[in-house]
Amino acid sequence: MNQAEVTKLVSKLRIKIPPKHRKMSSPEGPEGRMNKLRKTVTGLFKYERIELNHNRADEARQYAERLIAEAINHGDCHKPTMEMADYWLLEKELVHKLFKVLVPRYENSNTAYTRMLRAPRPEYSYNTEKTVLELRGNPYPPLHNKQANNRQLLQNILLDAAKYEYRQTKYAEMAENIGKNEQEKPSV
Amino acid sequence: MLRRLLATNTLRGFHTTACMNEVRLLTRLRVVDNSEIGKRAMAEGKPPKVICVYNKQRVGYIGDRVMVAIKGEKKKGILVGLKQKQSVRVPKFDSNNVVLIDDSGTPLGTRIHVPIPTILRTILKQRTHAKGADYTKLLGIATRFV
Amino acid sequence: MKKPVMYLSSSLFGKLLPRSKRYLSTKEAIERRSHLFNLEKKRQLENVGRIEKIEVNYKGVPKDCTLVMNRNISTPYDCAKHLTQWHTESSVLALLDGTIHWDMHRPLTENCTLELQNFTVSDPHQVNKAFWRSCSLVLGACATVAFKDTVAVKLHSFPGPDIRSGSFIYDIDLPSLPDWKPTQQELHTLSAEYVMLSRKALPIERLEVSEELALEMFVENEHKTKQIPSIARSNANGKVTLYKVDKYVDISKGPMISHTAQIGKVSVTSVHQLVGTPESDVNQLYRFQGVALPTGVVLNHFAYSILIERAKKLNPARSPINPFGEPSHTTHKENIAATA
Amino acid sequence: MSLAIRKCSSDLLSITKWVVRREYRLLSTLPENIEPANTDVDEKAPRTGRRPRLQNPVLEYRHIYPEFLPDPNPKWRNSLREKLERADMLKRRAKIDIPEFYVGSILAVTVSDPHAQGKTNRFVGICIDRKGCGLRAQFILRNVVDHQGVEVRYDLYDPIIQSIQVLRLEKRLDDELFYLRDALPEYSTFPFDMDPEVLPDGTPVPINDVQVKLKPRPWLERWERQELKGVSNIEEHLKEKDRKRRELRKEPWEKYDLMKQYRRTIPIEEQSEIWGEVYNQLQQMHVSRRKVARKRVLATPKPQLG
Repeated sequence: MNQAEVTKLVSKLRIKIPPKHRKMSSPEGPEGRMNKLRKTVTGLFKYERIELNHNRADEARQYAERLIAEAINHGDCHKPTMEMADYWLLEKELVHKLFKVLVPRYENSNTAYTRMLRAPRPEYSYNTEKTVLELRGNPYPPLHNKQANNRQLLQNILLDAAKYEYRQTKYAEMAENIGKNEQEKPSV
Repeated sequence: MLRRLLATNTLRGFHTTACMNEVRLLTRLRVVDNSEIGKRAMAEGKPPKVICVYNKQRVGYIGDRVMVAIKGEKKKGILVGLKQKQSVRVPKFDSNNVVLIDDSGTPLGTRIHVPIPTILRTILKQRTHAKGADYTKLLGIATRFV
Repeated sequence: MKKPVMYLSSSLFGKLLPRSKRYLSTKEAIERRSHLFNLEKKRQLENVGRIEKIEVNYKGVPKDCTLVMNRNISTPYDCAKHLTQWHTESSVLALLDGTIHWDMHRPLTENCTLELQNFTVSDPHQVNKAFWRSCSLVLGACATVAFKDTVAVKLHSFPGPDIRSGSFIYDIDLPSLPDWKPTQQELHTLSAEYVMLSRKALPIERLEVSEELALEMFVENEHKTKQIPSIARSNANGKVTLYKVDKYVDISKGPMISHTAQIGKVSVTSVHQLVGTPESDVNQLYRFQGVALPTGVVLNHFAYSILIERAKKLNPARSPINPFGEPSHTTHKENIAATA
Repeated sequence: MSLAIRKCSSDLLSITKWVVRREYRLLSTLPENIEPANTDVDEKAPRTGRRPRLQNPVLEYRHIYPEFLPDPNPKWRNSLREKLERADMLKRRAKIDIPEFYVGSILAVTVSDPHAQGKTNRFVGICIDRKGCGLRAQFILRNVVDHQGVEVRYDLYDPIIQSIQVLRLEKRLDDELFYLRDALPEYSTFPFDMDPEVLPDGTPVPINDVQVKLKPRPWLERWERQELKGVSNIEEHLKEKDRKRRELRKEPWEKYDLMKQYRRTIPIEEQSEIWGEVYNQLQQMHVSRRKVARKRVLATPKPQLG
């Protein structure tokens, strides 16, 4: 049983955090891992939507969330936070983007700052799970189909019609049974 | 360079964990009473070596009887303080301390010049039997308990 | 306008057809039809003459823009090619000026606004109809290719798309098979044939031709030749609209989807016999039925099995040879009993 | 028997010393040299252009009562057990006064000891480590008695403990002081009859910035690699090889590992929940204890007068 560290205060992330970090095999060891993740986080902040392997996406997502949370908590005049942003964002104009664009965007949000969606796996590819990682509120069109409940979609029309037909047959059966019972009753 | 270092570390040619500081065979001890032989051995920089621990585990715990080789002689002693990690409320010392005794349990010296743990009172009383050696004499020459 | 057509067709007759007996095997007929289709398409393109530019205002993702295209040459598909690959692959229909649904492969005629519609637009009614219609079209092509050369396959027609009926259909005349009931294996083969056709991602081309040429193309198919005059009459300009998938040409009003790869999960579920009235000149037809879903629609196998079970029942669409008799299940049974 | 008498006399002495209140600071800097307790929190408040999120003042309790926070490892989290443990801890705190103390503070712990002659045992020493959470919170005291270094580990919520007294409330430059084991003995020598020093109300906890001198090698650990602030002469004992190794072993990226930090801490939201649960009782206990202490300060001079 270890004591929780109390020197730093962090705000709770709104995403699921695995109990342990991923090692992300790299010949340079933990430093190489961090360099990989830095690149990914920089890419995410630059392009706002990237597609990559699941493991790396999930790992980078946590760091991106933490970085935004730190920026929101401390603002741009806090030196350690600035150093942190300087380390994580390899392109320095992104530091301005973080504090001037992303912080106002997420300041009052109640959800996670990023979104991770599974991407379709290309056929005949290695068994790597692909993932799309994006910042919420990005300017691109939405990825997920919100209209799954649209009754006009072809599959929904087909299923509704099948449901309707099934009900009709059931009603017919019930009506028949009632008729039969009534026929039987007088004889009994 | 770093990679080479890591490689040697993963080969595990040597221990990288902290040592347990246990008292076992050939451990050097510190004599803390004022017996003549003990004082001389410590002064010469030849502290006694454990050559037998009288218990089943062969690892000495507090209050255990040990045989030590000191200045070419075999002497018995009692462990009165250990470097090893101790349970709660039992003091841990910076050195492994021993008090030399003879076969009947009588200490060779007349004073112990370091504090000894109070739990030794109970342990030594338990170890003392009417017919065997009387270890509680050791408690009498102690100057301070912690 | 008419002259070259006559010239072409007459020259072809000399090469391909014994004039007296116009007997063609199914394969030869298909080849000839597709050849004629291609020639006519080429001719129509050459007839465009001087290239004029039109402005197409594109509306939608990623951003609205204006494209300058060629009148009577550029299609909405070409516009999509200017945007992204995703647009070319997923667009099903084009919506011109917010009202007219236009085929992806039909040349644009004048300045317009353009929206590309896929299966997930908010009101996919027209898109679904086009999809169902195209499924019927491809079913006809698939049935033509599936039989051996010894079996003559004469396509009759398919009714307008009715998705709520649960299956798309094609009524086909198989004169050499008077009493054929397909086994499960044969249905599987038909489905496999269908899937192979749809996997090829073939574009569905559109062409408007004159009545005469249409008659020439479908010369060996007496059902179609009978239908063509009425179709031409019903059209305002007296033309017949043809669609071509791979080598198979068929008549339909359209519009159709962009290419066959947009048909995702598909199965040919059943073949039913339709028996005509004594007055009609066709005794019996086979009604091929199937069910399909667009690409990208994920439906679990249980729900899909329900759809398949439903598609196995005889589709209640009106029979072309027995228009007043309800082709319901009971009559069908009687028919079987009568033949047996 | 002589031992018992000596002990009694030393107790008497300590009482008189309490009255006299002699300054007894061998190693520490003067108490006037007070630094702000939490520089990290204080400095960011006034300077920021963008106002940082309003922080709950209750959260400051995390420094005083760190054992109320659970282990951040999700493997061992269990909200019900944590809640029960907190209730038990409060019950125990109602029984005895467990004062505020930090690593580096000098404590006197009295336990009832069945092995000791007077049935109680008092140990004075500097707290070199605090660890564990909940009812298993522990601390280690270190002292040098008769030129022999002694360390005792205590459970904070041990029912055998009779009293814990803070003789000198201060912090050191490091979070753990295990290097005192390898330091010269005077840095961890504290007399058993040391009298408690009272800090005026409201002053922040002073930080003792004394830098200890290590004994020559061999050492128990590789102190040179740990970036210790409280050691002055570490470079004297190093060879070129050690310096090279230290450079190779450095992990400068570690402080940027945001998730590592996150996995070691309890987030603000959870903390405020916990502190909200225990705040009232802790506050009440603190206030009542202060009243009692004031009364005692007023009352103690009397025996001397009479």
